[in-house]
Amino acid sequence: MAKVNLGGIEIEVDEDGFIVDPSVWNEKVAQALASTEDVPSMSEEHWKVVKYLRDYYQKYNIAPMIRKMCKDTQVDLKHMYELFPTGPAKGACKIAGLPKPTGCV
Amino acid sequence: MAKVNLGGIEIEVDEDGFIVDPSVWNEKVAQALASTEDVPSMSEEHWKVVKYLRDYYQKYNIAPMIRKMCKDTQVDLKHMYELFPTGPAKGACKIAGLPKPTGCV
Amino acid sequence: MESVQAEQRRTDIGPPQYEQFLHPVIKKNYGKWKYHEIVKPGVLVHVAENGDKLYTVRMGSPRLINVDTIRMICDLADKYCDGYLRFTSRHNVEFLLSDLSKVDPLIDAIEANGYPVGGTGKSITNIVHTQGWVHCHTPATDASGIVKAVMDELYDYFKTMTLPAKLRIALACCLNMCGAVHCSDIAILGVHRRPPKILPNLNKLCEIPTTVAACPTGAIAPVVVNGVQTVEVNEEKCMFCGNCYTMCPAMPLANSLNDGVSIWVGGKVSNARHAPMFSKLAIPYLPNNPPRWPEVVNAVKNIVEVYAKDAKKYERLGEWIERIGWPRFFDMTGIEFTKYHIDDYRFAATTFNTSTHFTL
Amino acid sequence: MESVQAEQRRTDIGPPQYEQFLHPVIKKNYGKWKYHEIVKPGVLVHVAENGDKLYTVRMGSPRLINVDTIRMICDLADKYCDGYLRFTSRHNVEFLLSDLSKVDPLIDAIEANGYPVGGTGKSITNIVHTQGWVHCHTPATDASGIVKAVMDELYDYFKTMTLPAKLRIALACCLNMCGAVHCSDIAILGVHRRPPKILPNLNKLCEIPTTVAACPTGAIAPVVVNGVQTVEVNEEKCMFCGNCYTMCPAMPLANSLNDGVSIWVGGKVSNARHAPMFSKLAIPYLPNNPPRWPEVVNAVKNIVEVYAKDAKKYERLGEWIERIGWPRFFDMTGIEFTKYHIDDYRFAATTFNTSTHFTL
Amino acid sequence: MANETKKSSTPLLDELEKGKWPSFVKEIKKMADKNPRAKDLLGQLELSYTDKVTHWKHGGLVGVRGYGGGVIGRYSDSPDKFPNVAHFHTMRINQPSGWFYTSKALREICDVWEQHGSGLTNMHGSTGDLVLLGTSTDNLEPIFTKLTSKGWDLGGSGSVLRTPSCCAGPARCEFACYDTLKLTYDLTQEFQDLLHRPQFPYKWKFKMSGCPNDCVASVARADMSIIGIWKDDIQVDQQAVREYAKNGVNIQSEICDLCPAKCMSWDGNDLKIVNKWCNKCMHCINALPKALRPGKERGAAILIGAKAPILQGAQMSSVLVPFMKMEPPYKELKDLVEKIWDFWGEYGKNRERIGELIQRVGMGQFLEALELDPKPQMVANPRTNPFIFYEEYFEEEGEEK
Amino acid sequence: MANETKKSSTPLLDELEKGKWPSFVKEIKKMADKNPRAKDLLGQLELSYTDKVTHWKHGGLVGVRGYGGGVIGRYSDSPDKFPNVAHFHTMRINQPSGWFYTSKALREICDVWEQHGSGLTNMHGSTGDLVLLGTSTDNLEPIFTKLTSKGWDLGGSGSVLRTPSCCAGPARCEFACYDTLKLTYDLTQEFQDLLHRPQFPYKWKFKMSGCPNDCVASVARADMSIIGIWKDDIQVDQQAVREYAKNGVNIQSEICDLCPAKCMSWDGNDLKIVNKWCNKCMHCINALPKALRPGKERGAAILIGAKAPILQGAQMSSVLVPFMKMEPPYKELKDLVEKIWDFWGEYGKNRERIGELIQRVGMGQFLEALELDPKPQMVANPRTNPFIFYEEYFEEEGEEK
Ligand code: SRM
Ligand code: SRM
Ligand code: SRM
Ligand code: SRM
Ligand code: SF4
Ligand code: SF4
Ligand code: SF4
Ligand code: SF4
Ligand code: SF4
Ligand code: SF4
Ligand code: SF4
Ligand code: SF4
Repeated sequence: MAKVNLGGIEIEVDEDGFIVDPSVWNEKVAQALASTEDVPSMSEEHWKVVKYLRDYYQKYNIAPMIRKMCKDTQVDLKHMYELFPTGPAKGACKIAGLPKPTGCV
Repeated sequence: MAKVNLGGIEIEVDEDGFIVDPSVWNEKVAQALASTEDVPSMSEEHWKVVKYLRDYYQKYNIAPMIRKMCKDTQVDLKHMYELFPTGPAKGACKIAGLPKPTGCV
Repeated sequence: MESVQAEQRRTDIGPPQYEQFLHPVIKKNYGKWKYHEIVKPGVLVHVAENGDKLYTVRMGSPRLINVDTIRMICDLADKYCDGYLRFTSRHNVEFLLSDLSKVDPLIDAIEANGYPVGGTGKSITNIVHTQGWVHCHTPATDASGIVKAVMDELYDYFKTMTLPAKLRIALACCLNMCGAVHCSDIAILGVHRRPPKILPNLNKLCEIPTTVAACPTGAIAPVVVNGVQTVEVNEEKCMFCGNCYTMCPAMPLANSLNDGVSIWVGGKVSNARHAPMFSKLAIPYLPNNPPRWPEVVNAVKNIVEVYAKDAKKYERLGEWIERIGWPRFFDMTGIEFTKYHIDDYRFAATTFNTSTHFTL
Repeated sequence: MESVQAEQRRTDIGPPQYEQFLHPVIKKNYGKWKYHEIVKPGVLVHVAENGDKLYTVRMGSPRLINVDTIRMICDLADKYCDGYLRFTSRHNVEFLLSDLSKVDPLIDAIEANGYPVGGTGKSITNIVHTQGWVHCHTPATDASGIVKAVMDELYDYFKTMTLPAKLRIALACCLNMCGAVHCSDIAILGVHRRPPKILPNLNKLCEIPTTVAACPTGAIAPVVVNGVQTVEVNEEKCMFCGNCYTMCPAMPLANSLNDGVSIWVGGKVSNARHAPMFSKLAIPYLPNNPPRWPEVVNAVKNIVEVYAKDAKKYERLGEWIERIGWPRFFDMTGIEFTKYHIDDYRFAATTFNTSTHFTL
Repeated sequence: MANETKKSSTPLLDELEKGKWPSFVKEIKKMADKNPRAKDLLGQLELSYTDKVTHWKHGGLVGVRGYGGGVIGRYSDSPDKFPNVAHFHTMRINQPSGWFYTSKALREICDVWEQHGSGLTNMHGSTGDLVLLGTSTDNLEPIFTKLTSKGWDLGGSGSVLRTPSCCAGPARCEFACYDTLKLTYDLTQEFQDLLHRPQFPYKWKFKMSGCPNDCVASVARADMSIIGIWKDDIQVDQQAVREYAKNGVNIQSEICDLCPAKCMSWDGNDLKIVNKWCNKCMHCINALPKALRPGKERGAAILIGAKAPILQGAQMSSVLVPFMKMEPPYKELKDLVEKIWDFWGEYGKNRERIGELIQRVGMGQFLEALELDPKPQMVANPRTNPFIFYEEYFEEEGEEK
Repeated sequence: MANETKKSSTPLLDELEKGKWPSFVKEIKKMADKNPRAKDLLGQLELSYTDKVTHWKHGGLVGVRGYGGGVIGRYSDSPDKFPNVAHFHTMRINQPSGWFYTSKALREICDVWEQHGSGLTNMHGSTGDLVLLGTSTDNLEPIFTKLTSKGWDLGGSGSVLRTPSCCAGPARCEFACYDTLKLTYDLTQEFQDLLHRPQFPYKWKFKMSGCPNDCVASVARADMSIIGIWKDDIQVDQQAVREYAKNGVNIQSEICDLCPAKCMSWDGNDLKIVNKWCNKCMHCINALPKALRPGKERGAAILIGAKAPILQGAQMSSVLVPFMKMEPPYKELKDLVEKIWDFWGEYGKNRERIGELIQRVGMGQFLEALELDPKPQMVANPRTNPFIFYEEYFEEEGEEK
């Protein structure tokens, strides 16, 4: 796996650009990841979603289902794609430093 | 339910002669119950079985299956019926002060 | 009272050897029967390879009979059958005789005593049933009473052989289903419809782990209430099977307002033509309406009559439904199809219709 | 590289409206077809109510085709069909034309390019299949390779219509079963046979709760090893479905020694005569033997040939087996019946033989 | 008021004296005149008819000395109102094979029962026992002693071998493919101890039917159903077939068309059967008993596992041994049965029928434990799901495990 | 040594160039000559043929901007050996209804793909998409932009509405009972957002077949299978039936005897159908297309829940609505579908298909939630177990709860 410079540190990422070790995540890393996902700058709303994802993951060890995520963050899906043009799974989860979503593709 | 005198105390029993409140059981009660079940006197072997039943019940809250009971006490079924002519369920469990076995009759 | 002790106490002798009870013609031709014919309703003749004949006269019985009735039957057997008789797997009486000339007098004598002769061939024979309020502790309905009311109504079907095929009815008074209720052309099944109550002395009467394990849907959980061990029932999960009560007297279900009867159809046991089949739900609930359960009687009669009119020769009830399809069965009988008919238990998915094979 | 940005970026436009792709004769007779006939293997004619005719020439395709082949097909379509063509639900190509005189030249041109014409009526048409080693991450076998080897052997059945009925073969390279493998006359299914390994970095790659929930048999439990969260697999309970790997890259199953192929028979999809049926296990395991999987090819061929010889007209493979019974199927094909054939999953009890309906 | 006739104390039950079918109420009433137990039963039953619930208390555990089964204890919940049914235990008497009796034998039972019990019976119970309905604990031993002295023994109840039962078989039926009466008697005797003294996880029922008509409904309600079948060709008397045809039987539509194996054909003269496809369903033989008979090489199919719905839904028995010769001393059968009981005793949970255990461990595992070969006859169809527990695999090094 | 011919680097795959069936190896090889991705694919595949495992890594999550699906990410596990397939993503292009194309349209796709991808395709994928096999991440946006500009859009992947597909239907088949092409197009357009942006618990597939022959295998692999049927009588042209008979079709044995409803009879002149028993199986119509046609009152049956075996065994779809008119704007259907999606969104677990959810909550509950009436057409047979969750009962006081 490749190492890339994210927010000033060399971090291992997989081919899809997901960070491999969740523990290296910090806000700077998030910001750096955001720029790879068509999110030029992280607004408050972006952070709300990203922090929600992290909290959820830390609590349950899984990423929330999308419907739940929209409900809990009060961001509807359309707007979610505006915030994260590459989508909640690829974009938001990556920025939040979660493991890459698997399964149904 | 009727009260009968078992080992000197008035004890409530059901129609089949099982004591209703397991906590009143003691060895004297057992001896008295034994005499209602064609067991004129309690030998060491009788006690072994009865105590095994009580221990098992106290541990698991259920009576053991007959096969297990024979195995654990090393008393084969034939001999069990010699010891307790009315059988392990009706005889031995009653003497041991367990709730009346239910189900499959 | 006479001295019982005088008699010898034997054990483990098993039932009497059957040969001593066999009619001489049977003994002679044991295993050598060639064919049989139904002489007329209720009368069979079995013909042996050597030409010997054995006549059987089948008498309907309420199954719950007293010793005087048994003696009456014995009298008839003595008079017409050299004392030989048997009972059938559906609780009818069969008189066995080798003399044709005695058949009709025997029938007359049976009927003079108030019992019918019939039940052979394409008829409705006796209803296999259970104890009900006469003797059991878990019934949701009575057994003998419904059987009597239904058989009164279907009496002619017992005495004739006009149906497309045999039609076998069974009744069980609770979900323990003592009988072949689950594989009957028509089954009458007692059902509870309220969750068990939990009596305060449960901890003294019941093994709690066994009680918890007894519930097929896991509705029962052990709990401690005021320091006393007991159980609680998740009513959402309870489908009133009564198995908890079987294991634990402190969880009664019987309830005069809610207990009742369900009707099932299309089961069979024989391998003739179609493999054995389970009975399927036709009517989820009819009220207990003693002494004559008119709703149940009418429901059974209606099914029998629609079947009798529409089925082809040799077609058992279940085979008929399989041909015409369930939509038409419900249509023709006027029975309502409800969500209760759709299985939601373990094998539910295997009962869904995954085809366009249906009629509209 | 040319400038991509120049082009407009549109989204959510959906597929092109189909009408623009319909042959004029189709447009004219849309919904007004009266009947069809199979002119000869691979050639259909659909006749409209007004007498208009549309010819279809069906060409076999390996499905994995390159753009030049598509262009070749387009050339043929341009030359013979005014540019109109379609693909079928089983990945064959269909040339659509209104001029009968062009049919044979078209066929010649197709075959000159190395592709066969056929697959209609009582034939073996294309094998529906999946990615295998060409593109997927979970396969237990290759897809295209086996398909090629099998179709080489069954080629004549594609080009003729000599079978009792249609025979549909499908292949899936793992238990995800991308395709109608579970309802095919003959199904070829890649199977793993070793439990997953557990890679050390599991905690970083996988959601442990999701992984645990992914196992149909509950074989996976979360554990902590040397302070690191991971999972363990109860190998007794593992039946190698691979769902854990789908969810968790750190649990690979693929194994060159143990992966292989199973064969299933008797499924169908259409409602014709018999309702749709699942495919049932015929052969639990055959080895992966690339490049030509001779064991698999022979097994399939054997089944086809026994069926072709014995079944009655219109009888699909599953209908034939239902008539002759599974004992004779195993007997006639020489396939061994093992304990693996007896279901032990959720609905197992519904698959047992509860009758004497069998042959010895 | 003066004209008021005496009011019946059982107005509801009286309704069931009406109608043509013989009345169980009459049976009870007749006995009630001379037997106080029968009288109180009537009263309590009327009460049940009034308030629509049973008035029997839960359970009851009584028996005779040395036996763990055979008696169903029963107590009234209203002993004050109905003191004569305060106890009302049932005794299950093991019926003779095929329910054949002589009047003499029956009278002896009647006499004992009239003296010591309610005088009411079930002829018979669903399992097959001759059921004596209603007596008190103190009468159990006297009844038992008297009946055994006449040659009768108790049947089963509880977690025991239940009273085996069988169809009329070779005694009265031309279709019997083995001697159901003899086998029933033999097994009952052989396993007496298991019948009287609970040592199984739950009940076990044997039912023997002489042919696939299954006149004792064994497939629906026996843990082991032993059903007579044949192996060779159906015996056909073509002349007799023609007779039937002449007498109006439509051989094509009533016989050939209904054959589930579609293996029969009729050309107006000869009835042809492709016996290798025959399902042994009995239909053609049933319909033309003068012309057709089962083959000569006879035995039985052994099916396993039927039971009522509790705990996880009803089951029918399913094929375990497609064909077994069925001749004394029935060694093959008994060996098999004992193996199964061992397995069940070892692995069965409390109140787990064998059919449930097989589902739990899987038929394949069960067969392996019994050392029986899997046979396609055992299944309606092979598995449809791909969740196969393959047992052998290669180790990385290439060695078989 | 001197005579040694050049050794192929793909000796195993070369074997698959032999034989009569068109060879996918040839397809790859031909492309390999000019396309480095195709060349490395060939190399990696040969490696898989050698060591019998895939050389694709797990997963891959790539896509185009604003979409959550439509691209399957794929990476080689041996990028050093096969750098040109280090990335090898698949793009799923939403095919036109019924897979009808013109050569012009196809050529446009080919041109884009040759430039930006491997030049290899699947025509088509099992779900129905036109599958473009193998490109790298940086090409995704360019391809997408070019294709959309030509009128093509991506298909589905992930937890979305998957690309709906349908049979030839009224375009090329006389059996079609509704317009499968139109409905497919309409639903695809209507639910674009759901197709591109995952918001379901798992995948959802629609498949439309014009008649019960089900030529898109919808019953086996669509969460909702929409199968054309008719309500009234089969249209019969007796003269045409006689023609078939004259030409050698045995109407009795090939048609009547095979009718699963046994509702047909043939007297040598007229073919009679008791339509009220007809199962709409299509057999007679299939066999005699010139003579028989579906009835005139047409629509579709809606079946629900098919899926592959993971997690709990494969399912086929089962009847949800026995008959529905199928005409634009398809309001009844769309309302139903949205209700189902709401229910599924609310109660479905992660990766739970609708068919699994229905099993979990029970069909009865599901119907109630949808406010659909239970109908006997929904079941192969009503329940056989007595474990009924009765919902209403009386309180002690006699009041309905
Ligand atoms: C006496 C009895 C056996 C016994 O040992 O007691 C018996 C006796 C005969 N049965 Fe039976 N069957 C008897 C219970 C059964 C049962 C069990 C049950 O009903 O619980 C079945 C299975 C029923 C089911 O499938 O649900 C049964 C299914 C048959 C069949 C198959 C009928 C069918 O088409 O499905 C036949 C064949 C026939 O009647 O042609 C048959 C045929 C016969 C024959 C003709 C056999 C013979 O050659 O002697 C006997 C006379 C039948 C008649 O009544 O017309 N017997 N028969 C049972 C009489 C019960 C009664 O009192 O009415
Ligand atoms: C072109 C195609 C539909 C499409 O939109 O692409 C199609 C076209 C026709 N099908 Fe089909 N079927 C097509 C896939 C199917 C499938 C799906 C599958 O195989 O995955 C089925 C269900 C198969 C199954 O049951 O497993 C299917 C089951 C039928 C049947 C029912 C046959 C049966 O007896 O079970 C008919 C009726 C018949 O052939 O008489 C039928 C009839 C037809 C007719 C005759 C309909 C018509 O009047 O035009 C068409 C020509 C059939 C032929 O090949 O002889 N079509 N047909 C598909 C061709 C696939 C191919 O390339 O070979
Ligand atoms: C008397 C009899 C009904 C009758 O009127 O004929 C009967 C009566 C009872 N059965 Fe039964 N069963 C009787 C034949 C059956 C049968 C039919 C058979 O044996 O052919 C079955 C269905 C087959 C089977 O074994 O599964 C049957 C399945 C049950 C069950 C459910 C067992 C199961 O595994 O699901 C129970 C419940 C239990 O064992 O706890 C049960 C329990 C009972 C109990 C003991 C009630 C209880 O919960 O403890 C009933 C005692 C009633 C009483 O007070 O007399 N009875 N029981 C039958 C025995 C008479 C005899 O010995 O001949
Ligand atoms: C490409 C395709 C196979 C093909 O060669 O045609 C395919 C390929 C994959 N399928 Fe599929 N499925 C494809 C049609 C199907 C079908 C058939 C259908 O749609 O008609 C099914 C069975 C029907 C169904 O939906 O249940 C199918 C059932 C699955 C499943 C099992 C789903 C289940 O509920 O059991 C998975 C596993 C998953 O979703 O995690 C799966 C997963 C996959 C994945 C994404 C692998 C994975 O585990 O993530 C495969 C990607 C392969 C690759 O690298 O390209 N694929 N998959 C088909 C899609 C092409 C297209 O869009 O046209
Ligand atoms: S069916 Fe139920 S209520 Fe009736 S006798 Fe059997 S256990 Fe008792
Ligand atoms: S009645 Fe049945 S479902 Fe209800 S709690 Fe008791 S055992 Fe469980
Ligand atoms: S069947 Fe399995 S291995 Fe094959 S393409 Fe589908 S998911 Fe991949
Ligand atoms: S392969 Fe399947 S059965 Fe085995 S552990 Fe993984 S998910 Fe469970
Ligand atoms: S089961 Fe067969 S052998 Fe026994 S009585 Fe019935 S028909 Fe005769
Ligand atoms: S016994 Fe049944 S299957 Fe065998 S030939 Fe006769 S009717 Fe056919
Ligand atoms: S499903 Fe019916 S309408 Fe559609 S192509 Fe097939 S036969 Fe024609
Ligand atoms: S469509 Fe099928 S069921 Fe209907 S009449 Fe024709 S063959 Fe019979």
